[in-house]
Amino acid sequence: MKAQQELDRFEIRFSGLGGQGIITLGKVMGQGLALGHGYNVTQTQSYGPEARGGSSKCDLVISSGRISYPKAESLDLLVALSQEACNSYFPYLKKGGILVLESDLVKQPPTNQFLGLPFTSLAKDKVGVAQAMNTVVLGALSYLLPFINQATMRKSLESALPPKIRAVNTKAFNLGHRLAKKEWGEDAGEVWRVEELGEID
Amino acid sequence: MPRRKKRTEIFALGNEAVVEGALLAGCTFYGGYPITPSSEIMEIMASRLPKLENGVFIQMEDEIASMGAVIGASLSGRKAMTATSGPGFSLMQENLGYAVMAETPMVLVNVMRGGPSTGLPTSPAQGDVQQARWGTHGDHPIIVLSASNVQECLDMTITAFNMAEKYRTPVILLLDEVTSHTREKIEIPNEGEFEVFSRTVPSMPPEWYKPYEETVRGVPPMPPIGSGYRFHVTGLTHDRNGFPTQRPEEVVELMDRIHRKIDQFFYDIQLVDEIMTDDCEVCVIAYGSVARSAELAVQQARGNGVKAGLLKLKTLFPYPRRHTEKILAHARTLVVPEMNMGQMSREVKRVNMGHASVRTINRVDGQIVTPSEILKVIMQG
Amino acid sequence: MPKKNKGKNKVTIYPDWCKGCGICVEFCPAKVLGLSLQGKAVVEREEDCIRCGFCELHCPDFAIVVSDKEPMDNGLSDTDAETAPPKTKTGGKGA
Amino acid sequence: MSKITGNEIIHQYLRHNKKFPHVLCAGCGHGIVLGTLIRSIHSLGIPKDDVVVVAGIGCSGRLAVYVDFNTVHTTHGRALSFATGIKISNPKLNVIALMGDGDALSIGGNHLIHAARRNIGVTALILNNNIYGMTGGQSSPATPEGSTTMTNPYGQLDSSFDTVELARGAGANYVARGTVFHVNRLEKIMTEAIGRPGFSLVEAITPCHTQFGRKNKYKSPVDMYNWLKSTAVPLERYNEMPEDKRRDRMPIGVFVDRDRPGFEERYYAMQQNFLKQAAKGGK
Repeated sequence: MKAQQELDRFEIRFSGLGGQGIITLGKVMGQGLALGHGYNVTQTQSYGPEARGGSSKCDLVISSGRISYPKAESLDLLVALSQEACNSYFPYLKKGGILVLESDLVKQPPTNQFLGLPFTSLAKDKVGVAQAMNTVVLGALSYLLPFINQATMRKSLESALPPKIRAVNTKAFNLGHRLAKKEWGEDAGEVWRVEELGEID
Repeated sequence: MPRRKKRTEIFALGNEAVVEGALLAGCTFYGGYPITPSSEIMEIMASRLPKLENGVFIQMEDEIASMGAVIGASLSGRKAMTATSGPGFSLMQENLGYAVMAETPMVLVNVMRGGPSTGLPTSPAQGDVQQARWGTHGDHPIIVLSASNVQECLDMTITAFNMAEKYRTPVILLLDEVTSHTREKIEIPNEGEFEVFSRTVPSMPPEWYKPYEETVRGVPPMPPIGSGYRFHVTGLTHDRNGFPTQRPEEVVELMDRIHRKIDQFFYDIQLVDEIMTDDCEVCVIAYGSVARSAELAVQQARGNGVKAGLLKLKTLFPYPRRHTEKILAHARTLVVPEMNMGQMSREVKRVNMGHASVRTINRVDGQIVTPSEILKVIMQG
Repeated sequence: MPKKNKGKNKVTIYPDWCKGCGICVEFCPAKVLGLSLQGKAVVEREEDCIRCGFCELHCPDFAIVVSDKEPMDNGLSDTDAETAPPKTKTGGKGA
Repeated sequence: MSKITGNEIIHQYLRHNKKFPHVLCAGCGHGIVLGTLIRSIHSLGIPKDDVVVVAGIGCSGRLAVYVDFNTVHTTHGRALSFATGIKISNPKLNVIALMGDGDALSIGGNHLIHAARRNIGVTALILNNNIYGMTGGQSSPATPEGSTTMTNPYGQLDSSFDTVELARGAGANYVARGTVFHVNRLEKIMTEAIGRPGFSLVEAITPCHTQFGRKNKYKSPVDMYNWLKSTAVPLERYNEMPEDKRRDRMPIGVFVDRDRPGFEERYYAMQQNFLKQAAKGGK
């Protein structure tokens, strides 16, 4: 069981292509962190034509205290699901921040310090639904981020989805979590672990 | 002391919070026309209102018609609202003036985006501030509120309805794209934890009723159409009976009253948050999402040993003069960051009258003013 | 609606409301009405009124009322009364 | 006691604290339309409290102030949008939108077609005098081609709107045209229009000799009424006329008569369904 930890402005950016479910991903994760974990969270996004086929991005700011400025300025975590997104937003990654990418779609990573998984093909081949790719990412991040409790996040995910697609997404979530643990190693995300405050229920 | 019932928490968009606030305030009518970035308000209303007893949602053919329908609904006794953004707000100005003249309570939410014209549909701006104040023609009083975070979207929408009903006037709630498209955790207050004001209705026999009669508060009671009080509503300057008049003494009486009904309640209408302003030497005056950047900047400045404070405006108009004057007693610099070329800073300068130096930070590139930009100016003193 | 009960009708014109447009005068089939020198409609030949209703319906100012000739208190109509009510001579084309 | 008829009925519906005669020119047909409207409402037995007259701007807009109903004098062209808000808010009210031709067809054209499409239960009463009268005689969308106005000193170049066809195409439930010369017919269609569900439209041809007639060889009100008398033909007769005879004649009568439920009826039916479902779910 992971412990609840004090956070002071933890900034995540999800970025990629329109249609990858990036905003839903941010929304579900934000909701899980805000309502399930009790953090203050702001989620903002880019709207408009970009959301239909162009690039898409969605920011989360997570904090134990009040969040004043709601946008992400220097990223602790950048999730890049396309080459273009990776190129545009990598400069905003904080020193010591982590880059997570879609290893099939980002062929030229700007650094060799990254964590990658072929999320799209995993969703297509192992879950059977390509659209569940964003949930695979959510599962992987729930493993990576030391302040996310897997069970709580999964519960939050399930509550946010209509019954019809719930089972598929649970499967995708678990797959992401499992593979992240396997591929990224036990101590991935260790940089963000701070002193324990108590357990998350 | 009775244990307070736990409030429901939701993770909501600013626009969603507006809907929650409106429904808590008793809104039963939404008439609108979709426009980015306010459309979610309309979409959520479209799914919620028809399922409520007595809730009415209607999509009108344009923003002009939306205002017409909202005023019509309000005259019929409903708490009514619409929401729009820049170009739509421009189209609403004509009937907004009608609502002022006919003293029709209503709430107009304008989610500001980059302008002029179609401008930047998906980017934030604060360029409609002076339009909200002076957009409709003729001298008129108006109440303009704003919100800087999602919880405030809910709270200020309730406040907007209360003020509209209390003062029989249209109330504009100015949001910006950042605030309305941010998702945050908010608490939905339980019934009884917030004020809900509904307009006063006449109690005298219909034949004694004068629709625009002088009252103590300057706000005449207002019956719903069809309730037995038959009277004339017009956008023409009218006498106490509601009939058009051009007699100077009757014209001035009307103009006096519609201004006075707002002016004498400044203490109730002008809302601000004073953050570390008690001893501040540099005071940031901000509103909307920029106030969030300002708050961070002020905290950082304090950390650097600068006595900074933030006056967060929740009421933009009538401009909170007395709050500003209080700060002017000790502040030597006022910093006004805005996502426009300097619209609120005009008000600040007007009130300041040379007491302090007023520094403006203006951005019109579709980006929010960042905390570091504000901090830089604060640190310059 | 035309009721041809000639002689039993009373035509009243409110001179304050009449603007003298002349519609009633022009289109009255029985030529009951005329225009006074002040430019207002006046009743000239009430007894010829066939109560077609045209003047009343077409008066834009609601200034004409055509009604039954009210019987007098004694049960007689005013044509039967000894002293007929004073006829408004103010008007009439010839006056 | 004699039965109250004619203008005595009208007098009961006028506001006694308003100054009469009204502001309109001598011979203006608008007064006749107002009278006709009052008689229609009287014959339908609708209480004054349940009638809302929503007027636009212009000569027609000034009528609302004189009648003892709930009256709303709105902005130019927007009467139908206000009326829509009132009707959907309180469907028991009989809402009549009183508009001029410039009001309804030009600035308010969009509201007109959408009110018809939506089939909102409002009666649109368009007082067509072919001109902007109150502002001094500028041409309106109903100004006949070739006629002269202040803004068309060399003759109107564009053709005028056929209000009836416009409303039919937009989906109005009931569309009729009458003139102030043919008052009984006008009263009949107005009564029908108010009684119909959904959106109904009555175009009342009411001449303006002051602004239109003066410049177009109708010097007096009487000339204009004679023009109406000779131009208007009942629809049935008009349909039998050969094509070449139809020119310069104007059909009057009922052009569309459907009884599809109004928007408000459909809306509240939907709402009732939701509420029933919710009540069932609750049990």
